[in-house]
Amino acid sequence: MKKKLSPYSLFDVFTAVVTLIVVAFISAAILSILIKGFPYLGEAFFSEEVRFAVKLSLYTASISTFVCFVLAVPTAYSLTRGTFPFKKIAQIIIELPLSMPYLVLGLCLLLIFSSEFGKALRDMGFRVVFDKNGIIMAQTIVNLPYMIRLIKTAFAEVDERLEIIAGMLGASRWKRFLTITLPLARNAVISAVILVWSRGLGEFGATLMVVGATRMKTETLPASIYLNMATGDIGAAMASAIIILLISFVSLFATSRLEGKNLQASRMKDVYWQ
Amino acid sequence: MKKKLSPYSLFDVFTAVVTLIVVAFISAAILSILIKGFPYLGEAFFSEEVRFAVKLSLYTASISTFVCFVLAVPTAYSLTRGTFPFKKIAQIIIELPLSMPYLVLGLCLLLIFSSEFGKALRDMGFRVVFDKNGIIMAQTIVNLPYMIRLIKTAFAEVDERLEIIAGMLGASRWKRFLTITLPLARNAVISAVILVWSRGLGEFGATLMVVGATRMKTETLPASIYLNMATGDIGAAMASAIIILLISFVSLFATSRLEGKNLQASRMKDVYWQ
Amino acid sequence: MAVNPLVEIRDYSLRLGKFKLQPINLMINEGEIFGVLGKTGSGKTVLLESIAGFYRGCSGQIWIQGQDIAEVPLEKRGIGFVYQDFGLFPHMTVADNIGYGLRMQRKEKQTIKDEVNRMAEILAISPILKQYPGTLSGGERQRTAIARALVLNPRILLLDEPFSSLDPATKETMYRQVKEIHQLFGCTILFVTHDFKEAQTMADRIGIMIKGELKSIRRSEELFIRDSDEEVNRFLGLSDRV
Amino acid sequence: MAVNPLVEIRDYSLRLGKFKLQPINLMINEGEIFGVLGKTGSGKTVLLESIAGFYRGCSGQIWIQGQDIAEVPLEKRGIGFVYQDFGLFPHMTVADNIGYGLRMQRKEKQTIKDEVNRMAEILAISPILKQYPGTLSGGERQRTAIARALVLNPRILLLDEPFSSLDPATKETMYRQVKEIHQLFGCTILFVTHDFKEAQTMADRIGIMIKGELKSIRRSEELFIRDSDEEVNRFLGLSDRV
Amino acid sequence: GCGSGPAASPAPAESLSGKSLFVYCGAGMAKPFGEIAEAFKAESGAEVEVVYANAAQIQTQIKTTQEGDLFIAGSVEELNPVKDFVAGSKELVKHIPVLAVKSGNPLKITGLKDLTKKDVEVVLGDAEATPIGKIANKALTDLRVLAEVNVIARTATAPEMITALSVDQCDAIIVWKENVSGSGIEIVNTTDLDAQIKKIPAATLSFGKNTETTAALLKFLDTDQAQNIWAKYGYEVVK
Ligand SMILES: Nc1ncnc2c1ncn2[C@@H]1O[C@H](COP(=O)(O)OP(=O)(O)OP(=O)(O)O)[C@@H](O)[C@H]1O
Ligand SMILES: Nc1ncnc2c1ncn2[C@@H]1O[C@H](COP(=O)(O)OP(=O)(O)OP(=O)(O)O)[C@@H](O)[C@H]1O
Ligand code: MOO
Ligand SMILES: [Mg+2]
Ligand SMILES: [Mg+2]
Repeated sequence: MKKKLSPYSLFDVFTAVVTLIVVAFISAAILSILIKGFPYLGEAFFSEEVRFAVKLSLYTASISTFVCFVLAVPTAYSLTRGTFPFKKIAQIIIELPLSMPYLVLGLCLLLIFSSEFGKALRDMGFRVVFDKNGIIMAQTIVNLPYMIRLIKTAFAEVDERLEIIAGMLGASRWKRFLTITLPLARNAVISAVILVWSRGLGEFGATLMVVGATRMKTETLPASIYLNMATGDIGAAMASAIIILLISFVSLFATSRLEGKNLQASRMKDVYWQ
Repeated sequence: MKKKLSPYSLFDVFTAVVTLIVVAFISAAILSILIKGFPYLGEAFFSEEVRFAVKLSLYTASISTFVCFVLAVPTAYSLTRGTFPFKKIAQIIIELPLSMPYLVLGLCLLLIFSSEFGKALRDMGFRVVFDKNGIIMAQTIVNLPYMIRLIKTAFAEVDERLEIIAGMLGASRWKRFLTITLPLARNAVISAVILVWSRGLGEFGATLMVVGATRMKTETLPASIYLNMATGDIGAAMASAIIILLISFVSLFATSRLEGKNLQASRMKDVYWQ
Repeated sequence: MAVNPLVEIRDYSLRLGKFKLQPINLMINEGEIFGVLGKTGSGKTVLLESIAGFYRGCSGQIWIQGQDIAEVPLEKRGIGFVYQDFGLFPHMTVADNIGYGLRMQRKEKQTIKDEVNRMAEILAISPILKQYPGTLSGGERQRTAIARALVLNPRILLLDEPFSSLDPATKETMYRQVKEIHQLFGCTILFVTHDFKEAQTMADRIGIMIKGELKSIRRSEELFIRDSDEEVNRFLGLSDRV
Repeated sequence: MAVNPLVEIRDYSLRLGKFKLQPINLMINEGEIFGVLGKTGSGKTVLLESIAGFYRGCSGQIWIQGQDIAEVPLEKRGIGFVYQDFGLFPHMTVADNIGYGLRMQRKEKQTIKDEVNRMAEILAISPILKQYPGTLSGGERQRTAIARALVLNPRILLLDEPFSSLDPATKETMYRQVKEIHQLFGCTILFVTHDFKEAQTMADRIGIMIKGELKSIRRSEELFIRDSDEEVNRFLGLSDRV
Repeated sequence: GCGSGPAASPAPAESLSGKSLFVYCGAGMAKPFGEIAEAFKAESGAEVEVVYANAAQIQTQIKTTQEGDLFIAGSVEELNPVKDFVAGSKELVKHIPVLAVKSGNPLKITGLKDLTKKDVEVVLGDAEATPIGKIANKALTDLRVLAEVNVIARTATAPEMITALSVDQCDAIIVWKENVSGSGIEIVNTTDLDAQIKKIPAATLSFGKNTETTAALLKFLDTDQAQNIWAKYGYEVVK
């Protein structure tokens, strides 16, 4: 009782061909990484420095994704459902960094956290510049506007009526949000988290500006790739890139199952159509 | 008959406070750009080089967004509704570049377009390396996986049932897609286009690798910022950054009206709820 | 018996797009069952939604137990609403839909389960408790929506064509069940229907809406008594009989 | 009169989750109006959906004019379907919903407009043509769905409780209009209803479904004749009368 | 500015344990300097933290944060943007610009003049943003051939030029000698660029707080051990 491909559907053929082109293009890119990096992969696996970079990348990307999530969800909610003055301008301000080169965003962070305010923070023990925290900050400022926009779009698509109905059944606004809005926006939110985490893993434009790359201290995988490329060691750089690919592959594989589980079962799932 | 903020809703206060924090954080970043760059803005406006960079940035970002759109829409459709072998693996391959540092993606392009295939293309008049086309290519490979994932998520949320109903009313698959799926995913698609265009405007990691930064030839605004920073000219760099901010502001303002127009009017729009 | 007016509507009017709800005056007593009849598009659903406090009227007010209902936060209104299109939560099973309100009251897991099962048994939907709304038949959806509202024993029940998708036999059972619950908990019920017989069976009083106007309110035994308004007579099918 | 079987169902059975549609055998003649009665959840909608070719059965087949309907691409089936929950396109106005099928046939703009207006007049929904489905009343939605199907003059009309949200007066008008269209275009109609009177008024023959089984098929005049099956009798309310 | 840092007596082994040092180093010198830093740590026991980044980023970081003890730059010119913060600088090794072509030199390029030949496509560094680009311009201008050279692109970093040449997107580049490490590329044996040889400076920063450790490191940079490491990576020690 599965859907069946109509043998003559031009539309299907067209979309499949485009997909094939895209897959071929991206495969070529990935293949070029694999070819260049493969001979150096063994070496990279056993390098303590690379292992450190893997751990640091996973750590910072996860934390910054978490920070983005925690900030983006309430912000996205108040931008879609809330009514506060200057909402529209707040929205535009939040999205302005979307088109900023990451380098500039890094510089902004450097300026902010080198100011008196940043010095005060440092004295309180929260060091940003040249510190792990800086990596997290860099990834956060780069990704936060994305996450907010993605989740905002998702929340806007949720039928407000169901929230009202939940309210009538006794759900406080908080509960309505947790039991209706968020679950109904689930797939888009998961998608946003994956995108942001991936970008966190690959980001280094802003990071390099805020923390540079100190061996065994602030050297993430992309920073390690950057350093290797700067010293002409493309092989080692590509080996690190392969490691990112592997991490990415595993996490995409794992999350694709998460997303596939669509809770809104519909009788149309059994329908056979062309 | 507008919604009213309940005076004691803690939830609203909480989300508003988080929004405020986010806005403050991002405003600080933007402010630091404005302060540094403002004195040099006039100069930048009259610089022929900056004007060239503005045009080139707008041109390449628009073209690459268009290319991404044209490739992403059919691909996203076939990944959500299509049934072809290796669908899952195709999906993962397409998303692998999400976590690649842009530098590496640029290198991949350089390798691909320096191969026999690339040389054949060049002989046919399609030059990529060190050419404007390279900028477009760089922005495309960076953004395509994003766009595909965003649009895929949007299509997956569209109720298949409405597509079936349209089919029963005589719509071919092609028409069903154009009249039902795409319009219903409208807001998310617009969102994806804005995100990708913005990123195109700000991207330079991959671009620098593929085309370098030749003044008045392949110098986009981010490249110009990079060059100015390398010359120690932070003021001029930030002036260019302000120009990106302005472009961004105008386009976000324009598109926010586009998106706000939600066609799916509902009677709940008039409902007054807290 | 000194009955208190539980719902008090005073000169309430409303505009929605081109539709106008003409000023309405209506008192509904505690424990009463009030039926609303009317042509399609005449504003019956809007009236129910207004009583639930969904709209700020253009004029007038609606009080429930002396409170301006629109001022009460949604979750404190204590109104059970069965929506014409059910409004089930698509991401929850039937059981979770029915138990939703109880969960919001932080009832114990076991209590919720028992209550849901009891309600499901009454409405004969026990076999579908694990299904998602998307897979239900029309009548099953409707009964799920009814169960979700009834399980909370609200002081007021607003039912918008609650039995329209049910077969006659199931309808009969439903009438009995709702009346039983009404007697047990003494709740006040407003319901919309297109079925004159149903209105007479269930309601104490019946209101007739025509083009946004509540034209006539009468005791249900007197439903078919000719009115001074010709439109009401025509709606009741009394014009032909004359 | 040599009537051809337009719809031919042979030993067709189906499983959906826990629900089983028992093997069905049914022939529906060209131009016939066939009513389906049955308890809620008994499989009436599933039967209609099957005739529309939505499912591949577990056994048996369904032919329409000799074609295995499930093999025909959706857009070539020529079946008008009024869904129980209407299935209107939320992003199109009522007018665009009704005109959708005509646009797909690349009819001229003016023709489409005229046809839509004509249909809207017949169903008394002209004033709401510019509204979006989200703002409509239940009955208005239903009539929009009916108009969207009727305007294409399909050879087969599948109507799933098409008049359930309408008041008696509007229903009467609808009966007349549908019958008129039926006579004019000679289409074949299958419709589901919970209203015995409606079934008798409209249908030539009536089928009674009980728990996934098409238990009895009878001419509509003979609806209330006792059956050998006690469940059918109970459903028809005949058990009590005995 | 020349001269070495404040004089200090030779640090006995492990005498500096517990002390720390904060160094900026151009990314291009990450390998040799990283090794030197390790060696210094082992010898002195000091905690050396080296931040690697682009010269431009380092300059911004120095100006903005006003932190750090030492800046190992790609050339003396790179100290100009931060000259206000440089207390003193010391030349470490030669930074040698070279003309590089594809292995086997298919176009028979023997010197800068040959870059004007038809069909020779050249990629150079940006003339303002990169020292190596500046050098190339200067050398070509001195020979009065800059206008005739077919410069198809300018890049923002040296490694990009190497990559471009190694994937056959151009025929000749002017880069630092230590950049040329991969196969497929060879250095043209010419003296045309000898006049442009620069020195890699170690600049002491004025706000440095770890003067003792800084002095020790500067001293260590003079040892054979340090100079051998430089040599291993293709740098020539300043005699
Ligand atoms: N937000 C809105 N914008 C425009 N028109 C609206 C809106 N809400 C309701 N209407 C119109 O108000 C009228 C009354 O709607 P209502 O749903 O109350 O009708 P009803 O009496 O419940 O009809 P039915 O029996 O068909 O459900 C309808 O004509 C509807 O189109
Ligand atoms: N995809 C599915 N998965 C599980 N159960 C299903 C699915 N589709 C239908 N059912 C079940 O099949 C039964 C018959 O459904 P159907 O919609 O045909 O009932 P119906 O006779 O139209 O009832 P009603 O009068 O209430 O509309 C229902 O109990 C329903 O829950
Ligand atoms: O020291 Mo650099 O910034 O790699 O030329
Ligand atoms: Mg209604
Ligand atoms: Mg049904």
